[in-house]
Amino acid sequence: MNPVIEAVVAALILVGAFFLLVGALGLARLPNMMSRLHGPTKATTLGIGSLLIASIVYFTATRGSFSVHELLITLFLFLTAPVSAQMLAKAHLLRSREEQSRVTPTGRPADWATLAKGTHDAS
Amino acid sequence: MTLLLVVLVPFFGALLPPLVIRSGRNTCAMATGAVTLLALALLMSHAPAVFLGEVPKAEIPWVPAIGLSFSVFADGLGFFFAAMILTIGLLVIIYARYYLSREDPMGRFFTYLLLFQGAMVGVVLSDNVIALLVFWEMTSLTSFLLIGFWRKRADARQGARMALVVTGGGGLALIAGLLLVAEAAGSYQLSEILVRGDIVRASPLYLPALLLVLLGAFTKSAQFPFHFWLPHAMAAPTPVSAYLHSATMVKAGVFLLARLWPVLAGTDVWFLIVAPVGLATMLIGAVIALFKDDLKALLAFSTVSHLGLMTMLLGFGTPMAAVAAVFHIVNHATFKAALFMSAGIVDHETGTRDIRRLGGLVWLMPVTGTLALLASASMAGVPLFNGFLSKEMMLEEAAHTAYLGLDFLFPVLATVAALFSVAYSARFAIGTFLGKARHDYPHQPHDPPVGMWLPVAVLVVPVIAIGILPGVVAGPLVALTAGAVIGGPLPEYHLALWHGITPALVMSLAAFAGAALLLLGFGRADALRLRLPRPDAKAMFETASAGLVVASRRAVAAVHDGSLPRYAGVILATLVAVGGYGFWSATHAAGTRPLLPVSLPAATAFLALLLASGMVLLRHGDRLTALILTGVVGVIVALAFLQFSAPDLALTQISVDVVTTILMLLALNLLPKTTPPEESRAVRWRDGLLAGLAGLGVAALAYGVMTRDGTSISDYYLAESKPGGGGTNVVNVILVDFRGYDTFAEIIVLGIAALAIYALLDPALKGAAVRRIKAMLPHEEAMDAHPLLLVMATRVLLPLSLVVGTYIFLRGHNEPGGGFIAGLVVAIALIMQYIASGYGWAAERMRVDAQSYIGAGVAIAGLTGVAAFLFGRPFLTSTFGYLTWPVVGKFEVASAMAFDLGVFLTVVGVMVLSLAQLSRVARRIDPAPHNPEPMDVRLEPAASRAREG
Amino acid sequence: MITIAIAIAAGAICLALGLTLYRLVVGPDATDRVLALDTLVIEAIALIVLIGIAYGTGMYFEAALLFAMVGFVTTVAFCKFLLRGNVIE
Amino acid sequence: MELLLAAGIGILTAVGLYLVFRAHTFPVILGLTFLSYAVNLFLFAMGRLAIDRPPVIVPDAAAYTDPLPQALVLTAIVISFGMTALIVVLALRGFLETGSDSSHLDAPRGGKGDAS
Amino acid sequence: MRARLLPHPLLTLLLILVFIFLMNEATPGVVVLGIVLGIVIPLLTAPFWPGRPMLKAPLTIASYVLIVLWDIVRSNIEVAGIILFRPADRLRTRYVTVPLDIVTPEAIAVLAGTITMTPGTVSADLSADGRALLVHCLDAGDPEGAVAAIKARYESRLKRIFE
Amino acid sequence: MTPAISALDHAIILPVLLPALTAAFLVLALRHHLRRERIVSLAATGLLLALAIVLFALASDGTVRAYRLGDWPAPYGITLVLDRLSATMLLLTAVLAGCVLIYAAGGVDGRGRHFHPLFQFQLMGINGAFLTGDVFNLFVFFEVMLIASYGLMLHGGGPGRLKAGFQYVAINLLASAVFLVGVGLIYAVTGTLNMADLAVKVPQVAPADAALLKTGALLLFLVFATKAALVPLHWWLPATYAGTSAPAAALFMIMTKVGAYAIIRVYGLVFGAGAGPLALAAAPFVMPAALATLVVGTIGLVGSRKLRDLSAFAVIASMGTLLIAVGLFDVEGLSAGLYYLVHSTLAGAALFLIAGIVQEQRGAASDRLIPAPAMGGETLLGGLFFLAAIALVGLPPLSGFIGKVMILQAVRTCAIWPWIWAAILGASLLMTFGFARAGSVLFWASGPVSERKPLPALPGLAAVVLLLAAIVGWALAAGPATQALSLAARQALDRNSYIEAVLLPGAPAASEK
Ligand code: NA
Ligand code: NA
Repeated sequence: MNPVIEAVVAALILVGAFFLLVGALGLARLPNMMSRLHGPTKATTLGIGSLLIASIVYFTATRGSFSVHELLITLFLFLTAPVSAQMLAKAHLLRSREEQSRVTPTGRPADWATLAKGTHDAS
Repeated sequence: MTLLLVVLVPFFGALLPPLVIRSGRNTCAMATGAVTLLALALLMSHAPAVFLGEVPKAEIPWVPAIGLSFSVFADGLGFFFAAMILTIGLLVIIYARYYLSREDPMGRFFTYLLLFQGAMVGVVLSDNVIALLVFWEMTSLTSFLLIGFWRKRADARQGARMALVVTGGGGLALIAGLLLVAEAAGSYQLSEILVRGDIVRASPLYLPALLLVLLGAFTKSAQFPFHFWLPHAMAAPTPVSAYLHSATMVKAGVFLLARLWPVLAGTDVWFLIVAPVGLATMLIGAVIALFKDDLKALLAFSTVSHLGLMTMLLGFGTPMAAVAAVFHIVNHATFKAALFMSAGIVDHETGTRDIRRLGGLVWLMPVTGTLALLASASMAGVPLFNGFLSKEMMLEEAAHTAYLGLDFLFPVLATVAALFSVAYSARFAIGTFLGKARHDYPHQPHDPPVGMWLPVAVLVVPVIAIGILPGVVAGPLVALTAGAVIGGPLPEYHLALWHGITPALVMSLAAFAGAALLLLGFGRADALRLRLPRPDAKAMFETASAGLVVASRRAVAAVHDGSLPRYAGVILATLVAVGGYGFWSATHAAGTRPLLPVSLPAATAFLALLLASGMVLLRHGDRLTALILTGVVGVIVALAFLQFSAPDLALTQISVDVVTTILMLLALNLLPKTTPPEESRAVRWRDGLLAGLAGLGVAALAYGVMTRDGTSISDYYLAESKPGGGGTNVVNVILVDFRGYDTFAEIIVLGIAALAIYALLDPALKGAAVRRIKAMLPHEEAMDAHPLLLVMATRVLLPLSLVVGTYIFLRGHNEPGGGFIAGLVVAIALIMQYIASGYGWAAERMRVDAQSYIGAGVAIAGLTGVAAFLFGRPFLTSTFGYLTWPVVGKFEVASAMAFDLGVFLTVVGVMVLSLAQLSRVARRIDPAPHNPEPMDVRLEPAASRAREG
Repeated sequence: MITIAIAIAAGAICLALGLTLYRLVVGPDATDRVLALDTLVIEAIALIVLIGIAYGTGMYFEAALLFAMVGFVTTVAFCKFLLRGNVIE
Repeated sequence: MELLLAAGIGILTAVGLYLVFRAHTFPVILGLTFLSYAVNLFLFAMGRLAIDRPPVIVPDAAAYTDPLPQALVLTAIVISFGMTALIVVLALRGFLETGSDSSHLDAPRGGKGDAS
Repeated sequence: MRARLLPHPLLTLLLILVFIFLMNEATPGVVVLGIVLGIVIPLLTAPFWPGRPMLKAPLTIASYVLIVLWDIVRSNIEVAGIILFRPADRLRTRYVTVPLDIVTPEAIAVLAGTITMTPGTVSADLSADGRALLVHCLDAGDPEGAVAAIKARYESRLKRIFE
Repeated sequence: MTPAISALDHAIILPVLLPALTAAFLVLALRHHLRRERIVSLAATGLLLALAIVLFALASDGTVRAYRLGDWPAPYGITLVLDRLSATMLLLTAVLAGCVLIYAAGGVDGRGRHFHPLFQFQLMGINGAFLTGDVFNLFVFFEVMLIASYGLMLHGGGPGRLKAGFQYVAINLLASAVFLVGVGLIYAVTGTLNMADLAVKVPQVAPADAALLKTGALLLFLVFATKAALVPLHWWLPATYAGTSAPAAALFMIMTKVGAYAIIRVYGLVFGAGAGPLALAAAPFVMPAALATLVVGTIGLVGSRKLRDLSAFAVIASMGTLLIAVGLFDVEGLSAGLYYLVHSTLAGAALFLIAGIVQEQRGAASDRLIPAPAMGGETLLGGLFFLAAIALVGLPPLSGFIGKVMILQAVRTCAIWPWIWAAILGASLLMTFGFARAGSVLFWASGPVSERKPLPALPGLAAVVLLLAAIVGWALAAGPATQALSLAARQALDRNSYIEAVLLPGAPAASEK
């Protein structure tokens, strides 16, 4: 294999692993739930992303044909990770009075959806 | 063949009474009588041959494998007994016609009676020991029905149960005994066994066989100490008592002793057991009889006493004693049946059977009274009546018998028994029929209709005839019967009224004298008896029964306490013990397969498994946490599958875990969220220890296997997958082809699960469950049921998932994937629609309902398999080929993929249906109309306009 | 070079796994644990991709894809449970 | 590796069985889930372990792992899903009908249902 | 007619691409099958996606994607620094409210997703009327600035794309 | 490729396919029409009976027939095996199913959803278990059978049934897990799943592997023993049988027999006398456990408070008796066991159906053994109960007696025969006591018989009468029946004909001489 490509792959692998580790570190050491939520979303993006690019480059180089299916993993993660994060945030928000006291007002008559009362009774 | 009919006619005839009862009671009785008469006539047709010394036989093979054949023979003994049973049966039927009241179901009564009669005849005519056992137990069963005929009376029920348990139980012992006798003799035919007495007595099986047979005989014939059931069986209608408890059934035990006399008798053991049992029974029966105030009870214990007499005689083991026994059997049958019927008439006419309230009846009902007095004279052993003759023979035999060197024991006790016998007979006769006529009866007693007293009269005739002319009247019969019992040359004997001054005559006279004294001092004797302890057999039996029931109940309840942990614990302990035994009882050597080096990710995954499992162990009380941790375990298991080259398994595990988690969450929503800590520390340690031991065992087994090499049929799959199955993913080809039958059954398991879930949850939507669901107040919850971001993401995900599902399905035959996994992926995408946009909104948009997916899936899979029939191939035979299309190029078509499509559809249907059903229950909590919109966030009208624009 | 990178990356990811486990164990709340589980899935995907490169095979790709696709369903289901009780309503 | 997997199977088995011994339905179900993980891994291990030898026929493969246990485990996974679904529903309905999620049968003497 | 056959043309394109990516090859067979799936699946799933957002301004789409990718890389590094080196008590975590001008659900969803995927911010909730987004910032020294940046960099473009 | 097979050969798979497709059809087309469901279900069961008769006749020529699914050669594909034993079990199942279905059609089937599909699936599972010649496939069909039985067990049930059902399912899941461990070990050592192939390979096991194989064999045995309700693995049975509906309990009579059948197949054939170092691996456990089972069943029967409890314990006792015979692992014992198996299945079913009718007729008192107002048809029911009790206790003249005598004779070869005799006969005595007590309370100790009380429904009575008639017929036909079963037992224990038929399809048909 071309040493340049090899180096690129190795670098991408290391970058990916680094961000995964940082994400986990954030998860482990940040002081509250909402902050910890930031950790994994980083791991998802640059961590997995770098690894997948490494995989694309590696297989394209070794097989001689363009390997792109790894991109689909990224596609799915981009589609799903924000949902997971928001659902977790909402669950935490609902369960923690302390957290509720920290949120900023909506600036509108309606409250935040998680905390709103009677949203669907009105329908 | 007609001999077989003697047995069969009563059985088939038993169908008759209920059929003709509509035509009236007379018809019914006549039909029953006719049946008996027919049987008797058939029997009598053999009489000439029997008296000529022939032994008529007949046989229908039944179960050769166990030596059972329905075979009968009529030697002297069997013939005599059969004749007696049928004759007395006839009389009892006539008597019963008048005895039974209009309220009594006569049809049923006669059915039972004929069944009993058939069984009894079967016992005495059987040539096959197993057939004999069959009939023997049938007499117990039918007597149960007869004793309990007045089923609304507690004493009848108790008496019937007691009789059944004692005689039926004895019958069970007899089964064992006779099987051993037959084995020792090498034949199941009595006629053969009877001539092999020497072989049997020499066999090591003799003693157990003898003891078991005696147990059967003694219980049936109410011998001490099994005599207690008989009086309580008197709760039966009098015809039953007369028939069963004096004339026939109780004699079955004595019959059996006589029947097997050539085989079993003549040894010391026989004498040492049988003779004293008979003696004791004779004595105790007589003593109790004297103090009974109830006529039937008195007669019942008298019967016990006389059965003892017969048993004792047979127990002596000498031919002469056997002759005496046979003679007494004949005599007792006549006078005792007559007395029972008389007692019945008295009861019928006066409304009481209590001697203390009776007296002088001979003046009020002269015919009955006279007949009864004659019969009781015979029972007392007064000369000129047949009872005297056989009693004299008994005393004569007793006088010459020494037991264990005690030469006075038998003579003295036999005399005492005779004394009591005279005394109770006298008390019966005098107390009931003699003395002043009383006028305090509820109704003025009269002689009954002729139909009731005629049977008594018929029985009294031989009582007197034999008594006066024994040699002429009874001689041939006794000779015939005794000959059969002895099974060899008869001893020198002479049936006559006068033998000179013999020891027996002296003993007899002593008995009469003593009896006179005893009766004079009856009041004092009775007072003395009342001061002695009087065990009440019925109370004891009932107490013992209740105790048995309670003890059983406690024993069962103690272990079957409904506790799943305990059940599981015992099962696991058994598994560990038996598994451990299996391992240690066979040879084992450590494997030599080189181990794979441990990798860091594997070690980390193991650590994760350890942590998650350990935490579940400690924190399972918090159910949600336990569920999250289970999810972690699932991820690790999937990774393990990947690590060890099982991508298909990993894919399946990943997707199944998702569905399982949702399922559990749906349930947890309605279940308590925590498990209360209940068990003590000791229990937890015990469980932990047991579980740990099992875990250790399983781990050791797994390790043992993984460290050794082995060969397997899998090489064939690897070789044939492509050429034979048309696919390169061997796992998939195994699933859809090599072992497609497993898969077919497996999707049916899923289908059944869905059906069962549906059936289970349907009723949860009504009744107590609904009240409970409604009582669950909605807990603190976000009002945002369908968050916008979630809804939008799932909208994109659904089509993407379908593409991925198609992809996984299509390539499953060649690469990791396949119908299962594709089905799971699509199902999850559909379930996501339910989760995100709400059940109502999503279900409306589902084009096909889940049940149809299941049905269609199973049908496609099944029909793909059946299609092979058309080509003369077995179920599920597959085929594949390659098609070439323009542009698209060459691609493979395999029938196995059609099968896989069935799998796919079923999986989708089952997953969606199960979860949807489960969620349906929870949706009952909140009966408010559901938001028809897919999102709860209410966008401004501008948004709608923008969308339309 | 790639082999070394993979070894280092494997170490880093395992360390990440360990940190995630720490959060899983200490919680304190159910949401923290769900988040840890979610992160664990991401790390599993990373491991699978890494294994794919290490073994030079695409055989494990679908597993990673499936994790990416359905892993979030578990998270959403847990959150939905925490938010509303009923996951499907 | 073998030892690691064997130990993992053992742990899953032990935890699963321990939970099956609990007196309430939910832990029992969790225990059965653990048990089925353990058993699936066990059955899988019966084909011995191989790394990077998936049973997919490729032209230049040196060897393959045993595919048969994999197929069996796949069947077992699916069946145990069906069973789990059913027992979950059963536990739920039992709770809804009786108000107790104890796994005890109610003893005749009116026993020890839980009040939750 | 086109709307009936191709309810989401972009989706069709996406599905075809996804299928080809999945197969990891672009042989005629794969492409044909991809096209079939790209047509059939949106038709099957159309009921589940009732609105039909018409994407405009393809160039804006491209620039939006690039900006987001760049932001992801940049803020990943930033956040890595925060996680690695910043003591917990010096974090300026806070919520900010982002009032929304966009109204299409698809646009709101993309915005929320973008915010979450760019490190440092997580979109935590939406107001019940859908007109404000609650964003949690890991370290926001200037909350108003953060809101302004979101609106300027992302929302304005999304408004052009979707509305 | 093997030559094409005849239409008659396909008959071997039909006992599985017919109920499966019937069930699918019922779910798809008739799920809202109970009457039509009934008709189709009854018709299909009738057809199954005819099919079973055909197969029985087919097997009577003494040939072991193998049906190779997917046309794959054994041991690689799954093979179905029809021999005298499996044909007997199929026929018994069909007869029982017919009677039970008639009872259910009296109205029980309408008390919940999906009775008939579940019933048909249950039959599919049972028939599949009897036919398969593959140990893993046996597992799969056990699961089909079990999951259908869960559905039937809970059909239309109340709270008590649900709790009992949970335990039933939980214990069976535990057993299923052990099944997989056992099968796994056996596969790991022998490398095969086909029973004939196993019969070839087990005797050749290397000494180093024997312990693993034996452990697997014994674990598997415990699974079958659990299904057969062998003490101390019987816990699931009393509450399950007593808790479910009468027809379900009656049908379940055959489920315990599947356990016994599996023991015969696997421990008579694979680990039978010819299994070399593992010969008769399970034998040391069967006899003591069977005796314990008999004792526990009997004690439970005596202590029962309800007729259904009594019936359930009677089933346990009968399984004890049956396995005493099976535990001999010789031709005589097995023939005795098979004769008794058929008998006890029919008798137990009759008893459960009677209990069901009694429960309906007695209203509030249900089937509790306490005095209560007289029920309609008391005399008739009492008579039927009397017959069923005689049958179950094993008193003459019904087939139970013949079976017990056969067993008593067969165990004479066993060293502990006096104990076995004592147990069997002592149990009979206690059972006589228990049944007499129960019967006299239920049918005799009631208030005056009133003609106005409604009589029991006709289908229920018909089902009971049919079952009792079958028992009488079984007793009358005991001669030919025991002869046929002796051949079946001989064939079941004959490794060679089985192995040849399955593994050597080209060889001339192994006909017994
Ligand atoms: Na596959
Ligand atoms: Na095939």
